[in-house]
Amino acid sequence: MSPTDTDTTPPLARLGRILRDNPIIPLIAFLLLLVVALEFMRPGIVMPIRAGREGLISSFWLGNLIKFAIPLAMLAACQVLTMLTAGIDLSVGVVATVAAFVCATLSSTLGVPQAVMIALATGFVVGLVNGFGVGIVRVHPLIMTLGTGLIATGCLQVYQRFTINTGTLIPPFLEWLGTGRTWGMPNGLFLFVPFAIFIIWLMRSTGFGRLLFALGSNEKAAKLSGVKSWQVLMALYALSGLIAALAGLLYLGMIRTPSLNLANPLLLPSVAAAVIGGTSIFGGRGSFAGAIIGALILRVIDTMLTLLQMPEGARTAMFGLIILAVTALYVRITGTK
Amino acid sequence: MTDTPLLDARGVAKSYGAVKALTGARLTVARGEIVALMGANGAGKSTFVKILTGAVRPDTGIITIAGRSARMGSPAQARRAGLVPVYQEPSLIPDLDVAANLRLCDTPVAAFVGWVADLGITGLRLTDLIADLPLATLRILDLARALASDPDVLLLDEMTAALPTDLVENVLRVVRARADLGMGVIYVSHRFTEISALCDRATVLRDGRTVGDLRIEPGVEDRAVELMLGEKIALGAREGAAISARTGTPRLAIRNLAAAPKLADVSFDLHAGEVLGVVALEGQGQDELFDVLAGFRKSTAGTLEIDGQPARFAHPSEAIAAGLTYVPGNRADALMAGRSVRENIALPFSARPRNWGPIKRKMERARTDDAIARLQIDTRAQGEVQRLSGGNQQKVTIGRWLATGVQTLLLFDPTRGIDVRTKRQIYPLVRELAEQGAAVLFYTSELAEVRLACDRAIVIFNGRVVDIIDAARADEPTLMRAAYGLTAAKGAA
Amino acid sequence: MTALIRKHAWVIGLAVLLALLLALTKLIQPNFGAPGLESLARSALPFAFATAAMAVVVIVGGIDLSVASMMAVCAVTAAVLMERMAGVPALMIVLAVGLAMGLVNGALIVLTRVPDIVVTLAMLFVWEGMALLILSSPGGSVAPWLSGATRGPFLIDGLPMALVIMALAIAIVWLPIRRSKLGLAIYATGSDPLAAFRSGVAVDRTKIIAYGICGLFCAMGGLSLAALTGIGEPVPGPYLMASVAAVVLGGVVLGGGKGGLLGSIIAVFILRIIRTILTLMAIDPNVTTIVEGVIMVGVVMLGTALTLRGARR
Amino acid sequence: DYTIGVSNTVQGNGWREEMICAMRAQALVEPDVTGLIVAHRNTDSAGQLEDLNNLIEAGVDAIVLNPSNPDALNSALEAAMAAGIVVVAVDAGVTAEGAYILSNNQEEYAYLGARWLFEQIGGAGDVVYMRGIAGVSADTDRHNGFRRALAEFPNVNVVHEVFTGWQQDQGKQQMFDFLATGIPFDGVWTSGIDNVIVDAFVESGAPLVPIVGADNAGFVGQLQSVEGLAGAAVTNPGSVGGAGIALAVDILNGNAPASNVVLVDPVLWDNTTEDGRATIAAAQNPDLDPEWPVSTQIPGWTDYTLEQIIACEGPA
Ligand SMILES: Nc1ncnc2c1ncn2[C@@H]1O[C@H](COP(=O)(O)OP(=O)(O)OP(=O)(O)O)[C@@H](O)[C@H]1O
Ligand SMILES: Nc1ncnc2c1ncn2[C@@H]1O[C@H](COP(=O)(O)OP(=O)(O)OP(=O)(O)O)[C@@H](O)[C@H]1O
Ligand SMILES: [Mg+2]
Ligand SMILES: [Mg+2]
Repeated sequence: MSPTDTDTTPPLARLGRILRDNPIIPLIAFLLLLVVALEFMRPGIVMPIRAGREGLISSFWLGNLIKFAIPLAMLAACQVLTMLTAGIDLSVGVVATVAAFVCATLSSTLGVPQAVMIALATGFVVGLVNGFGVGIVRVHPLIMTLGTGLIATGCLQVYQRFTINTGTLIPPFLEWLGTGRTWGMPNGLFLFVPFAIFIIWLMRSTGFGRLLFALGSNEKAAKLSGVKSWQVLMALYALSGLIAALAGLLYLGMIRTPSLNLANPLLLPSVAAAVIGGTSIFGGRGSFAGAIIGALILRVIDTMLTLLQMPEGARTAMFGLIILAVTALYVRITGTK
Repeated sequence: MTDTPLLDARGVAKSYGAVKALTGARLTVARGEIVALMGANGAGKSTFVKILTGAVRPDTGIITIAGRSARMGSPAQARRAGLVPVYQEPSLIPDLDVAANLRLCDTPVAAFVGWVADLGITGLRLTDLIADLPLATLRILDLARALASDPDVLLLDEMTAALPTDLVENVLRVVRARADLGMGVIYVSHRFTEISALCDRATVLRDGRTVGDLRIEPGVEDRAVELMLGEKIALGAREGAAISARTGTPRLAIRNLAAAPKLADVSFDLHAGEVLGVVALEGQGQDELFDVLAGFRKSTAGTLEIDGQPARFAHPSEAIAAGLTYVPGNRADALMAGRSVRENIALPFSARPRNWGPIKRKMERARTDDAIARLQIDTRAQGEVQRLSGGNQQKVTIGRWLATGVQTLLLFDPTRGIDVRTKRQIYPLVRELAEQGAAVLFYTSELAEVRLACDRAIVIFNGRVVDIIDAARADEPTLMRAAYGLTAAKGAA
Repeated sequence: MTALIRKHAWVIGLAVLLALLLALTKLIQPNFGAPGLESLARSALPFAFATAAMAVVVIVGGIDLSVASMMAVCAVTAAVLMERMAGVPALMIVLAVGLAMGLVNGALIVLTRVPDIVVTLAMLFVWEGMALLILSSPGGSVAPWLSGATRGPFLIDGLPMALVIMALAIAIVWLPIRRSKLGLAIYATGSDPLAAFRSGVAVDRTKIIAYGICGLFCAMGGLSLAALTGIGEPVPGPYLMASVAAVVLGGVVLGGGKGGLLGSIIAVFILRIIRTILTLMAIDPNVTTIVEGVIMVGVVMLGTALTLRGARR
Repeated sequence: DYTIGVSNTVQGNGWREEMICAMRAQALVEPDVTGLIVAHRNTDSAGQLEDLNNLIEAGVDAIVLNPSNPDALNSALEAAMAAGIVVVAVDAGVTAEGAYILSNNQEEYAYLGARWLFEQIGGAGDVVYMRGIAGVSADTDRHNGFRRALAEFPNVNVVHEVFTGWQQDQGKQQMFDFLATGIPFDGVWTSGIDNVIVDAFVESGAPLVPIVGADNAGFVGQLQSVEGLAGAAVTNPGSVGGAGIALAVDILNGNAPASNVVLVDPVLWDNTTEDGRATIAAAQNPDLDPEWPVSTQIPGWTDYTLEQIIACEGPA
């Protein structure tokens, strides 16, 4: 049994191994494939183009793709982190919405900095409640976060009644982040790039990240090693709530309308993005880089389907089939689950 | 009887990606024959057993049963062909009760109940949930279920590794009796005593290949070890470990400790520099004792002093903070299967919130590499601990505490499923730790180990310490008698 | 006897809770009687089937996020077919369609090796699209006898027909399975797939069948939707999250192998009657959402705390 | 003294919230109404049946509902009327015999806006058609109106048809995608997801085309303030809910109208005519939640003040 007889393996098997060890590669390849397909479908879309009857517009499709993928990827970060511990956070959509709504309505009365702080604090608080339920009472995360999501929705409904006539204000720096562009790229990247680096660093190079993997792999082993899982889970879900609130603020800047279910539709896609990116819902395995690619893939699929002329039913069905095909292919290539 | 063997497998190969688990394995079993399947950790024994019983598909290989070639597509198919295994891990469904587990395999209940009784398990009800039963009982139920289906060939993969001595004896007796009635047995174990007591013949695997067949006869051990390891290794006795002076404040002073349900009243002292063996039959309270000391369970009575300070743990982290580190008996409890060897070893480093920040890579690498080297962990498949063989996994669980530094080490059957060579590495290592000032509490289900690793041993029976025996006197018959409660109870030290 | 009580403690607790809530309803609204029970049973009908469907797959160790979509497909199929053909054959076809959808879900999970939650998340969209393709806006019609079947009492006053249908339909499908080796295999697979495989269970086949049963229950749920409304609506209703909540509340453990259908169905009634109570008390509907969330989380927290306490002892 | 029950199946969108608040405010100012029970959540027709049955159980005197579907609720509505409960459907119709209907004319809503748009682009050209939720009655009704207008303008061509799900973020993304494809178009018809569409044009720097939306505060503001935007808002007052309450009280008091059906016809406000601009200017309410329709009252029907609907308080 020779351990490293790499030299004798046929090239194809070697390629297989490389793909298996770097699962991000096939994902990126798939993303590029989709983009090429899109360019085929609508020649010129990927390149800067003109729109309307007359004249060029400054909009790059790529910029838009990235712009709308950012909040999705941020919410996917919540899923990746919680899934590492075999959890899930189904409250992120609601939390993002609440943060956006709270921020927009309070900005006009309390001032922007206070509003942003309060908005982030609401996310943090919901996260703490999730952490309490999951970490201390040991409720299944699916149920816990579903429940807090419901409660938060109700609270938002009650709250909005007091703000019907307060007017809304989108903080200018959020508008700048959400709608502005620098060199054709969305300003959201100024928030997102440091964020992504932070999350990847957190997962790979910190003790906290280690413990997330540990809890998902074998909670008993972690306990045996002296880990108090409730501490980790509290911190994790609070962090997740905070991230969701941050994503909500960014989304507010992008959409510029604080609607009562602004970010709710991002919930299922955020789960899908995490999973397409190779995160296991059973815990112990996951990558945020993958989730970012997953979010981009979802957005490209969205665009393709928006542009295809077909009945809405077929469009919806196609969306599902493509998600399934991508993940199945991914699982086949990487041999993971 | 004919000359065609009951089971004949040859040319069996299996690769997992780049790792070749089996390259050319061969094995025959005749009617009434008990064949030991031997090999160092990672030699491919378990893979072979899994292939023979349809749990793993081989890449190549020819299997014939009573002269007819057979294809093992699934465990169910193998079962129908008369090949019934007891795998190393319990294969009973945790959330079903005993009766439902039997129905699942169409096991005749009456026969099963008979075997359970014969194997020495009492008080089992068919309505008991599997998840509530202790590991040793599960192993016996697995065996009884296999026996009840009246197999032609029984395959036992280290089934005695987790069993206390009394149950091992029962297993050996029952298996021998069945073989005498014509059943073929493949017996995987790392314990020479069992193999020489039970088996007729041994097939030795090395690096996935069958390297020899040996008749079991006196003195065969050395030859077997040579074949297994491809090198000579002395099966010598323990290298002169001085019994340390037991003076001063003990590291661990335990007085009248009790924990429901089994631990009734235990008192003893454990000094720094000492390896104290714990000997007990199944379920005498040793599990509870270790659980209490490790912070997994609260004691119901009695006191525990560490270096003269009273202590009481609500969580393992408190025990660890007090210097008590624990290697559990079941390695599945201790390991993160999908993570790397390094991460598994380094896990305790980041346990406390103050260590949640950036990982100190250099320190971590130095300490884990040191632990890996000291235990000689085979790290070829280090990317995921689950790809290591059982023995190497076991070493990782010990390595974790070597890396953090050892004050008081609680070892619960640490050589379970470890091959001879590795055992020979572990005993000196334990002694060395003691000599460097650690205190070690060492429960073992293999009585011979007391002499090889310990200074003295306490014997627990019925939740009480019934004897304290110095290593010099700790031959197996003495220990056995004490473990059965056949000596008068003595007070603690 | 005590062992039996301990084993079913959760279900018994739920039943007691339901009885208390019914009493509370009567207290709030003294007129609450047979018609109230009937409408309660009717409104519980689609939820009960969705929950039964979800329970089966959760027991086998999976989860099916596409239950609501499958119900929508079945509802529109029923409404479209019953406009054109006799009710009974149409009903059979709908059941077959549900079964087939479930089997497809299961087969995809087994074949692709993609986790259940992901496959069914994708299939949620596929079946939803399918429902829209069958009927692009609400319409069709349902055989009058089917609509009528869920109304009124059965034999005696106060025993709602809808309840009887629900109990019969679920019992006819589930009890024989539960008693058979297939039932054991389902629980075994959910509890520990590797051990089940080694015990000779055809794990993959069991999984596919469990998803098939789930689809069958979804078909019943879709039929009940069509029966209640008299038409088919292609947009999935709020049955996914509700069924997950009821299943967990009912004592089925996410992850598989534990629990049963009875507790889950009782949980459905508990969740329904809470809504009735809140409406009767004229509670602000926004507060109602909060109360529902709190109750869901609170009961599960309480249950988890109790079982953990029990396990520690 | 009457207790009125309210049933609604969409939660969290500005239009429906305004409808509920209008109901509360109107119930508050009606002297005969002492109780209001509101069932207001996201659900389907079966869920609305449940709510209706619960309201019947609660012993209300009248039910005002926004039906999820015209045909699906008949069993409960008939049971209600058999129990002597007055039934008023607002916003959309129901087919139950004897129920009163006070409805925004959805078909007319779409027709009016579409016709204006097609005329605006000169009777020929390409338009983007942004619908609501696939498979929902209101969307189907509007689709019929849109098609009616389309039939009158054979030279108008729909280049993109898409469902926004009545969701702001989705609509905005879709518009960005359309702009990015470079396929030219001359006008946009929206089913009420309107202000984000204007934003998408402005943010991407694309030249504006005529846009039709609803009378939501945000869009109405844009019609006045966005440079170069030619657009029209079609009224679709959420306050129809308040009118429903008023109608129910009238019926309870024995003043039933002659016909069971009262259609509230929509009005179109464009910013391309002098009249339209004046109406739009008068309708401005910058403090109002941008998703709320600015037509917070229906003259002749509702009696509450702006403060009362904003307070959103009903009788205890
Ligand atoms: N799924 C797998 N993936 C990678 N490597 C594997 C896999 N299964 C087995 N191996 C490798 O095959 C070799 C043989 O394993 P096997 O379990 O048969 O050894 P063993 O003789 O049972 O060892 P032990 O005595 O430690 O249990 C090991 O080196 C192991 O690393
Ligand atoms: N699913 C799997 N994935 C990876 N490797 C596996 C898997 N199953 C088995 N193996 C490999 O097969 C071998 C079996 O290990 P196992 O613990 O069963 O062996 P064993 O013979 O009991 O060894 P020991 O004597 O050390 O206890 C290991 O070497 C492991 O690497
Ligand atoms: Mg082995
Ligand atoms: Mg082993």
